[in-house]
Amino acid sequence: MTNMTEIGGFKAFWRRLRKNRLAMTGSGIVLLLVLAALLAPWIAPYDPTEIDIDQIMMPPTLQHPLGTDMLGRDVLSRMIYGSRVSLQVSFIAVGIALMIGVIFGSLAGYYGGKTDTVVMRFVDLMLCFPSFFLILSVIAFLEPSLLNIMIVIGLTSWMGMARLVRAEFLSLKEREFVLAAKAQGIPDRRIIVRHLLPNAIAPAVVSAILGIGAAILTESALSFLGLGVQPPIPSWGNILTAGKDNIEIAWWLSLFPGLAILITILGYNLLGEGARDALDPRLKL
Amino acid sequence: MATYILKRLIGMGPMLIGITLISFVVIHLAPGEPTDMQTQLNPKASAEAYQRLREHYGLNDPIHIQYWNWLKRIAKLDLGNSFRQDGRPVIDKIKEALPITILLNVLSLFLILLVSIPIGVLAATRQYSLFDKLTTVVVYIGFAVPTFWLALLMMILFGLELGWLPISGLHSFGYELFSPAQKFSDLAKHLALPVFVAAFGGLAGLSRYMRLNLLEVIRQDYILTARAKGLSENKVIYKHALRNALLPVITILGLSIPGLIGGGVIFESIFSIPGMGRLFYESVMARDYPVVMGILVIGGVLTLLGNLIADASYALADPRIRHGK
Amino acid sequence: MSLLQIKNLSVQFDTPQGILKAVDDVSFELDKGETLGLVGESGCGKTVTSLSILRLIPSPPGRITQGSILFDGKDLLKLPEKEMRKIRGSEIAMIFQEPMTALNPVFTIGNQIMETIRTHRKVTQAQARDQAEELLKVVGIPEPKRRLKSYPHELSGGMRQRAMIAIALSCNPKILIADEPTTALDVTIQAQILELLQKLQEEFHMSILLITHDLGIVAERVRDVAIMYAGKIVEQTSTKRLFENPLHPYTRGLLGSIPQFDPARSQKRLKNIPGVVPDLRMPPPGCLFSDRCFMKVSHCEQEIPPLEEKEAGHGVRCFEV
Amino acid sequence: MLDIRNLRKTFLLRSNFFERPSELVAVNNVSLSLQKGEILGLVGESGSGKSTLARLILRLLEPDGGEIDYQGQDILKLSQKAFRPFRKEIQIVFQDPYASLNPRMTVGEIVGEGPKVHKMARGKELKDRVAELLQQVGLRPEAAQRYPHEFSGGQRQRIGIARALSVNPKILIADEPVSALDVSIQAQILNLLLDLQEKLDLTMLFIAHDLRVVEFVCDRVAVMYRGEIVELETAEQIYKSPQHPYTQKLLSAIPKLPK
Repeated sequence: MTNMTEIGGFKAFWRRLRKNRLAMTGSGIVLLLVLAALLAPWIAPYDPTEIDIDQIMMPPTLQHPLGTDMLGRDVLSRMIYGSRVSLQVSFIAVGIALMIGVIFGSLAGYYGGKTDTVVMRFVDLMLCFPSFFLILSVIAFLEPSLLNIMIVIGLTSWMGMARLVRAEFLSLKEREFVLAAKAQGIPDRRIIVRHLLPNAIAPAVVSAILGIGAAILTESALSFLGLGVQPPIPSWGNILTAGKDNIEIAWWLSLFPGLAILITILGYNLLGEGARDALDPRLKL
Repeated sequence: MATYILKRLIGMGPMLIGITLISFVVIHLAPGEPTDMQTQLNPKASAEAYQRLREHYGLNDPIHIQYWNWLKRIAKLDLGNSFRQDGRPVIDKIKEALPITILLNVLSLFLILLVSIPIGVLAATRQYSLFDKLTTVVVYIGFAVPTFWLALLMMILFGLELGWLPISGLHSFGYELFSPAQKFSDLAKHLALPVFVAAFGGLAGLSRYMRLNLLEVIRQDYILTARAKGLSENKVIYKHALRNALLPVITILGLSIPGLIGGGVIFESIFSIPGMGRLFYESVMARDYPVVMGILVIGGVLTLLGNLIADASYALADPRIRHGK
Repeated sequence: MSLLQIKNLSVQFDTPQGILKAVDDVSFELDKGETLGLVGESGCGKTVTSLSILRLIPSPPGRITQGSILFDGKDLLKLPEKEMRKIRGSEIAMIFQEPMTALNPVFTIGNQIMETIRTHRKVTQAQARDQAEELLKVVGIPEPKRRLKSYPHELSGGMRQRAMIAIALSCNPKILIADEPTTALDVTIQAQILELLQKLQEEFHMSILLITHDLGIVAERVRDVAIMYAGKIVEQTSTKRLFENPLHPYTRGLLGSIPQFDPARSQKRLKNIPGVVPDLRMPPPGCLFSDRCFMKVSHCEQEIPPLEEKEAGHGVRCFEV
Repeated sequence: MLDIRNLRKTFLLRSNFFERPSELVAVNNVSLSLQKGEILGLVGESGSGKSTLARLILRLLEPDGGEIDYQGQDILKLSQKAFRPFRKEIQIVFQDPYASLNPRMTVGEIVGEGPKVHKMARGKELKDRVAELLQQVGLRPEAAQRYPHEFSGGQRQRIGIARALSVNPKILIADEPVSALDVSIQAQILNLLLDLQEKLDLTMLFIAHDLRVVEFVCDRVAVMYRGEIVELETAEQIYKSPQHPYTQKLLSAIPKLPK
């Protein structure tokens, strides 16, 4: 029961996170990615959609550090612009998931009884389906647009967070500090917002940070299957598709976007796990 | 135990209804119609033919009637016929694809358990050692690798550069003429890459989980007791700690079933393996609604069953649940 | 003759905030067939001391930095690990505060007793089972045959502690270390367990090192006592003398802190010790008790007082006594 | 001051999911009355129902039957909303000083929340009130800016007491307030509670498993066993001539210090 004892405020959290080298590496990666996405027009050496038939399928050279694709477009520039897609999709999708998860989880956990049964049955039900199947079927039948992808990924990835928040609520609401608040006549809404949520949200936030990585992966998988962002808009997934189609002649088309995805997800995972340790030092091993 | 399983089976009833409902809703909420594909592909199809087709699929009925009719057919295991040219029964297509997917997943699960448990245990018992640090790095990277990319790299390396392994399908040309031994080695070669790729993410996840879990167990009082009894360190770890650390793995395995099936979409497509994932992908792309709905339902049911098996084995393995208080 | 002799034992832990001296220069002796009480509040180092005897300090972060632990003339701190294992559970056994967590939840009671027997004795499975059943009978568990097949969670707290004692006794140890054996139990059960330990001590001719925070338990069951504060022994003598003439200000404060019924209600408040235990990662110079002490003189804050015999057989760590 | 009549509470226990739930009668027909200004002790071992009784009085749990009269009103009949003003009157101090304080609120927020929500004070006034409360329990006013984890167990228990007193209660329920603390700290907290009871003229229900503590602190003692009160007498009577066999057993089991 002492896992809450050393938590304290945000400052303490930040201090612990700062000390964690891996987590700092992770946030460095994430920061770079965000910068690349924001500054894409200024840092990309070429226009990502500019076709250059003289430079088709060039392996990496000084001129094109990551080579060019089958239309002679600069892969580095396409990847820099592609980070915009990754970032947008992952943030919004996870934001949607977090919102649904927290609302459902809090309601189920705090009120219990029938509310809890209904919500949790629904969660179980959603978990029965491979989420990629659901995403794929909806996306395939809808227009494969960025907005649709974000919404569908969000709608199919909130269940874990709902479970986490609910579990936290269930254990927290029996805690003596919550009982003390009830005994003082603190209204329900204030108890949820001031006493329960701040203590319950941490695991959900951690899972959201880790979920960003997963969302990036899902988006690139969709693009890879041709169901994601449509060319000519560049995304890491659709550069990889080009890589697959030209697997025997252009290895750089496969290698670099995959590497970018890997490093990005690594960054979020490091940051997420670091945040978990910093939020709850007891769990650190 | 028997009553428990019976109770759980009865409890699955509403869940089954839910699964069919979600499968149905997902498909029917989407714009466009199952008939679009067939009529569009055939520019000569007249309005009259289009109407006939709608009639044929019952698309003129109100949506809840359509669901009810579909449900009645599912209850008889009749999932309808594919919209594709062959027009074969959906259930037959699934029957062909399912064993392949199950084989793949069982093999990769074995690989995962076989490799990640020892890695997790070794890393935990040698916490902070070079081995621990090394596996931690590998695990972090393993977590982050996109499977489809890994599949591509593997294909480039083992298939194209080294030429050791075939990169697509399950059988070589002329498979039917092989001797049993040749058949086996041919199948093994074809499965090697897909199984490895399918297992990769799980390997990373489970070895990390195993490590953390064992470290947690080692801190428990009963491990101190075991040491105070004068047991050897091997006995302390492999008898007292491991047994407790392995229990939650059962649940994890149960929960990972949908992910395994879903993950198949990507690498089954890449390696051209005719499993559930590829069937699903192809059906989705071809708007083959009966197959899509069929796979969604079957996939959901399999997951339910998997969870039931996981819960029951957990209850069997953990005396605290088996015997109650 | 002393069976166990601990000399100048010091144990440190590395923490992120610095080195923590959990046990500092602790010496005591345990005679054959006798009971020694090691008393102190949480964090005083009594559990660390007891774990050091069996060399069960988790390392890292812990480490025994000096001292010797002589058992039957051998220095346990110098034994190779393999020899040490032969002593654990066989010559020196231990029971813990929380019997629920100290027993492995996935093995039966019988399995856990037999395991100890078969680790140290060359007996068959059947012989071990008979011995285990006998042990359960000895510790007062009804229906021993059936209970062999029980899992820990199927027993009540008191019964679990009895099972734990059966495990500890299974190889007829010379010393039993009991670390707060009754703290987690209700007071009526506590009395039964203490009674049982006393009875078994005679039957098995054991020495017992009883670790507790409760001076009341010590008063009733123990011949000699050592009081620990902040990693050091501050007072060491026979129980009788301790209660007749407590000398160290900490002991006196501790005794005053225990509520006792007084029909006349003359005493309306407890004589408490003000303040809290210092942080052992940043210990103040001088006597560690000085900032809570009513007898403090300026000297106390500069120098650490030695543990001195103020009377024959009565050691006290204080300048002012 | 507070009259409890025939209070009952039964829990459904599901020990494992193979079996049907069994009933546990936690509080069985308990009647008890608190006199103004007294300290009534409630002693019993784990599972005796003493904590459940405390939670029923505070309406943190809903009883299955019975009445609780406070100021001529059966407070069990009030809706939760109508009961809210009464919550100020009865406050509780919990056992576990680690679980009983919200780790994400500062001490000032913890102690000041009650007065703020009940609109007893605000702004500067609230700040002064918090400082006064902290001083009353022996903490420095600067403690208000810090978080619970920066304090030791005994200090946290003081914060818990300050929170309970913040709404000017008439009745204080102390549910095992010292059993998680070391003996020397235990004595500090017991003395503090006794001082405050005297100074603020509180009526107190003091719950503990340790008969030594209860006898020292309380005027009258109720002994609870398996959900029932088996004996209710003055502390002196309980000590000198316990009537119920369970009380006798409890008394004889306590380790005694030599005189």
